[in-house]
Amino acid sequence: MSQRLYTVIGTRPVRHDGADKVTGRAQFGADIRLPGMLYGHVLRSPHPHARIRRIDVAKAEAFPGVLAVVTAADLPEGPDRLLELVEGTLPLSYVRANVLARDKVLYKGHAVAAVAAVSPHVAEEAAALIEVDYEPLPAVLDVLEAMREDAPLLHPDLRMREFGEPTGKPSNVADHFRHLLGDPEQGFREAELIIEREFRTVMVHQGYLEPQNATALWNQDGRVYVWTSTQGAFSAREAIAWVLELPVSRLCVAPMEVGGAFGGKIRIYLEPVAALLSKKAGRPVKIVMPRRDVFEATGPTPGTCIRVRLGTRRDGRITAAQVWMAYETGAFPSGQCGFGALCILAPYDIPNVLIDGYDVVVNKPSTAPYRAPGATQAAFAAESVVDELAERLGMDPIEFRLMNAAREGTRRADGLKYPRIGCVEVLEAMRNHPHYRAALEGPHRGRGVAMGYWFNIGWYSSCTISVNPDGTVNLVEGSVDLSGTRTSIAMQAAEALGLRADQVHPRVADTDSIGPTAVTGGSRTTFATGWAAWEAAQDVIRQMKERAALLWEIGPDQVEFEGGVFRSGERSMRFEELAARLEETGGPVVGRGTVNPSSAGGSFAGAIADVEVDPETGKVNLLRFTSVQDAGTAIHPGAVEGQMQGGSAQGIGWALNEEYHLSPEGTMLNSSLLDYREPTALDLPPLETVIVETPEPDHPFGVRGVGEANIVPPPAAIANAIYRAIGVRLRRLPMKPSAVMEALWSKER
Amino acid sequence: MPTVFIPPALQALTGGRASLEVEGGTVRELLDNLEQAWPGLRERLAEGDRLRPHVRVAVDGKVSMLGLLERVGPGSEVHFVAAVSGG
Amino acid sequence: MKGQKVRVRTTVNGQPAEFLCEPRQSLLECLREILGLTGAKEGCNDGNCGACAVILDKRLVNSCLVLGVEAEGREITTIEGLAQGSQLHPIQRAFLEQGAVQCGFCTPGLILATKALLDRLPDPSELEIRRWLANHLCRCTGYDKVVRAVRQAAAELAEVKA
Amino acid sequence: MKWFDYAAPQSLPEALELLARPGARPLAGGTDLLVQMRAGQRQAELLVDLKRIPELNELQCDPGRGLRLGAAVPCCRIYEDAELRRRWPALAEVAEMIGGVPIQSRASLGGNLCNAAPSADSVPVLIVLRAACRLVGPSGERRLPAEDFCTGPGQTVLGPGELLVGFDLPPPEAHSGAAYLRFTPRNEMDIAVAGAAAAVGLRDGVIAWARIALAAVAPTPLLVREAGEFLSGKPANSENLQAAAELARSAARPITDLRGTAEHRRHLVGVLTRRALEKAVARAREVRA
Repeated sequence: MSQRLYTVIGTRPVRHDGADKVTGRAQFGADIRLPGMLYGHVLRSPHPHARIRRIDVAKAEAFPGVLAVVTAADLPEGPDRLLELVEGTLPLSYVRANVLARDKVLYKGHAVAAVAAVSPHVAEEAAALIEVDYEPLPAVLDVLEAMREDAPLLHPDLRMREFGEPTGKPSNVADHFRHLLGDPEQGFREAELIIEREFRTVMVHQGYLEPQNATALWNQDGRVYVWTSTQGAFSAREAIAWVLELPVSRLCVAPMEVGGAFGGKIRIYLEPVAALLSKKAGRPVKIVMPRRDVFEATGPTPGTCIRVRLGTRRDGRITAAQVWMAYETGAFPSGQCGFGALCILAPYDIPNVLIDGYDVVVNKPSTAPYRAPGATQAAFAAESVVDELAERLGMDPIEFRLMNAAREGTRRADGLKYPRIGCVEVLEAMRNHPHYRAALEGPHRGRGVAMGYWFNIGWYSSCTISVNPDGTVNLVEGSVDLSGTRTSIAMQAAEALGLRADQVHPRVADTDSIGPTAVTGGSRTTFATGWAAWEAAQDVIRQMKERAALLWEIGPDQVEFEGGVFRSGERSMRFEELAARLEETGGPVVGRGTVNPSSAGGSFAGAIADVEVDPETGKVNLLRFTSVQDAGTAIHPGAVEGQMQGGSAQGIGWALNEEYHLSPEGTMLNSSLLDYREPTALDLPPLETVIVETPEPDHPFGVRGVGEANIVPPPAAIANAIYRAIGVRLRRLPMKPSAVMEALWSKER
Repeated sequence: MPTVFIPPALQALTGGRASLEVEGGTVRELLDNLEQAWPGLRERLAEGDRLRPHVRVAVDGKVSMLGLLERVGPGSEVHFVAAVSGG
Repeated sequence: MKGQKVRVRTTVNGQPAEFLCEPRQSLLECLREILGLTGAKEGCNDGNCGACAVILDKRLVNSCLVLGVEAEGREITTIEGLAQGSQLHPIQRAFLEQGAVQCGFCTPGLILATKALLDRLPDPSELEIRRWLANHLCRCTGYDKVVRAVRQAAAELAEVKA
Repeated sequence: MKWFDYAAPQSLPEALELLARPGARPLAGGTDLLVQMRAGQRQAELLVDLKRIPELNELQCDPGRGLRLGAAVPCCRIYEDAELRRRWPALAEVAEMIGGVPIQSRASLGGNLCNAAPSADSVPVLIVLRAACRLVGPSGERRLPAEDFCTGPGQTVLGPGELLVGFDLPPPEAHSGAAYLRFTPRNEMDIAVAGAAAAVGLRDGVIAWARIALAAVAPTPLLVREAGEFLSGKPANSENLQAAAELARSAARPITDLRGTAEHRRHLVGVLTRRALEKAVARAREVRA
């Protein structure tokens, strides 16, 4: 580990936000209680696709205890424009329509109206009195169906974009893009073994425990205060401002503790509704989404159809790859197929590649990112075919991957050359791990491996560090803390300032109190905001050097700083000592750091899975699981392990039992945490982790984001393990017991 | 001279060429010079002095946040890629 | 009777607590919205996630499936009642030291479940721990460090008793 | 949830008087009822809390008379009772399967039976253990075997104002054993895709009698008489157990729904019945003090 290089980095301090969380004092969005606060309830469409002819809210407004009712008519309707939001580039009219449906509902659960009342029960009863006159329309639910010429159209105005250029053709295909590298046809001619397979995955949900919530106060001075569970206060502020047609400065968004998000809390849902209700009622309004609505009306991840064709020479060298991948984006075109395309072949050096990707709208909730969005479905396909090739060539699955592994200088599918990456190091760590070497005896047992990648992003962050007289510092940042980043960022500031982690007091600020900071997502926060903290620390050190120079009556450039001590020749002063004398040497010292790094180094993650399958019931029992991931430099190893274990658990759930089970008409039948089967403590073995460290070339401490790549390999690793256990290749997720039985029965036939 | 890689969809505008060597010290200059040789290419990638909404430019493998303003070295490689975010 | 709130007298975290509530308000809603004890969380409101767990007369229950009026004359322990003064309970400390807390939304339920478990089974096996905690979903940690935290707390509490 | 009133009677007569009112419903653990009321599947204007009525909360194990179990006794008291666990292990095991620990602190077997879900886990066990249900209502008391209690999904024989007071289980015979196995994709917090309960009585190594009941494969929990009768008088070898399992499989009438396919359920009935019989036979052979 990086223990030797650093003093704070590589240690495991208790998280700064820990005490509040174990005592129940931590403030999540739903915990807010403001004087005069009302409770909101959203009425949602029972139809997956219908025209709204009329909405009559009179009875609801007259219901005792109701103070406001809103529909899309209460939303401003300025000129439409294309917005570049975190969730993608899409028209403002689409963003508004997902908050409150105007003339059409596009998925079962689509918000239609909302009520604010003195209690949640009254609001719910009143909402049931709103009369909506729907004209049901035929719904399209399958990605391949939706691509057909004769499929019912969700958006008459949607023109298919072909390679970024509107084609003028009305279609459910929102986008078709292509990556081309080398000469695929020639590559396949050189191949001596070619395998092509089709894979299907079903819509799944991030499964966070805390439902979406928002509290809003439309103040009498015209400013709008919003408290919400979001991954990005500034990205939320921007989206709310567009929807309400307000200048961003009129909004103050305060990010609360987030009870799990994993990509599902980037988009706004309730915030504009609560604001409109508050404006009408003249009082703050809190809305908390029931669990059923979290499943039916937020942003699950796309179901997919992916075809992978790989060609190799007899010696195992992959010569060509062709991929066709269609992702359902749900009701609105915020697609993730492009991200999947960047990751699907990422672990490999393949000279000839052709990828065609399609984002296709269907009558389901508009999909949102889910931890390395689009990459897990893609790896399930590619890593299964890679495993089949290795077996046909009689090669060890890791050796085969090592032979074709991507290295520095390898070109990705989109043509970019990889900078320094840790793909080989991760594969070698997997091969050398006791788990991979351990014997696995017994019937119907098998071991599988798979690789995963997430490219990570940089983007902008702001941070300030102010020095306290007692030698500690206050660190204020704009990054919402999903995965312990208050601590991982404080540790980077402490390392730079020569302090202990507990001498840095981190605080996540609202949009009035810190410079703009991009969303917490793309595994960027420990990387980019940590870098901003390092910059702010350099600013503090520079100012403190001037104070030491003043005291020692020398020039600032003659003062050195190292390990928390200012030095010049024989004289030295610890950080704490100098901090106590700031007032007399010129007043407060506040360091400022802002960064906007171009792309961050990506992270590779591998998985090893041992399974035992009960051939009589089809149940897959996970015996052992190991996650191996490149963290560049693990700032807080415990937090990194936590990310690897959490992502692995989600990948395992995705592989085995999680799915959106829809009725033929398009209604979700399992929208509860009983029938949407996330793994319980009894469904997972201990999750072993191995952290590999190949430092990121640009970051001051070599950090690589680790939040997402770990969810990518588990489904493929488990599919490959099931094959070695019972000799059947499962190419559809989830690999639930009934699916395994059907595969066994068809094998017997 | 820097090398500019042409996205597959736009190679029809460059006579099927996948990459071109072009004079220029910033992405803007490269695009202006490319437009001379291959008319119609610039407006597929940029609108006025900004890249098109979902387009980003990568210089030497790093996706830039500066768009047309990004500096380019003599030996640099320049790619035009889709904007990405994450979960 | 219709529309008449009910007076409920209980003991919460060792202190008498009295409140008025409608019969349809769950104990979870009463704790959070009336008594201001927001440590118990609503994750699903139908007994499937365990984030609302409290201890009712020595029994671990999902407070979303208990009516406020059913708490009349009963003793309730919530997460806010575990620490003694400024000292964290050994279970709370173990959860922090083992890195068993990430977002913290499931943490109150898991900690109270651990207390109820260790009160009944002072030295539980890994399997017993996982079965006992299975009603409490966590989406961040994958449960591994939670199990280690329970083992650490069990060991510490055993020492305290010895 | 719509408004309702609440009452917590201390005696059975008081409860019956309250239950006679329009829109009155009994409330034991509430772990099914409150969920269904919130989802609008069931309505009530008055909830009558049963948890303070002695008769519904008693648990008495008596070697001679067997087990008297109140309808409102929560699962946790069932599996924590050492005497009950020793004599009726299958009952203790099923009480430990329902939901999770916080659910088991409240959920009762009476509630499980009155909810009458085809997938109810405890009902097949009550059936094979020959539990008798004690009902009381406006027209007095009556008893009926557990297998006759459910009449359809969510429907029971309970008349208006009638209340399930509890169960009487006969004392287990020497050389008898029972077991319940269910199949769920998750290891906990799940609803049975299929379930099979089996009880056997051995006499000098041969099966004297057997009872087999299934969960989640018919509109109600299903006692498969012919499968049990087939085994009586036969040695407890794998062929006979497999044959009995086949009979159970052919008696099943599973449907396809969000939790499982009919084909998978029918297959599982065969597997689970055989395994439950094997476990019941093993328990019957154990010599218990």
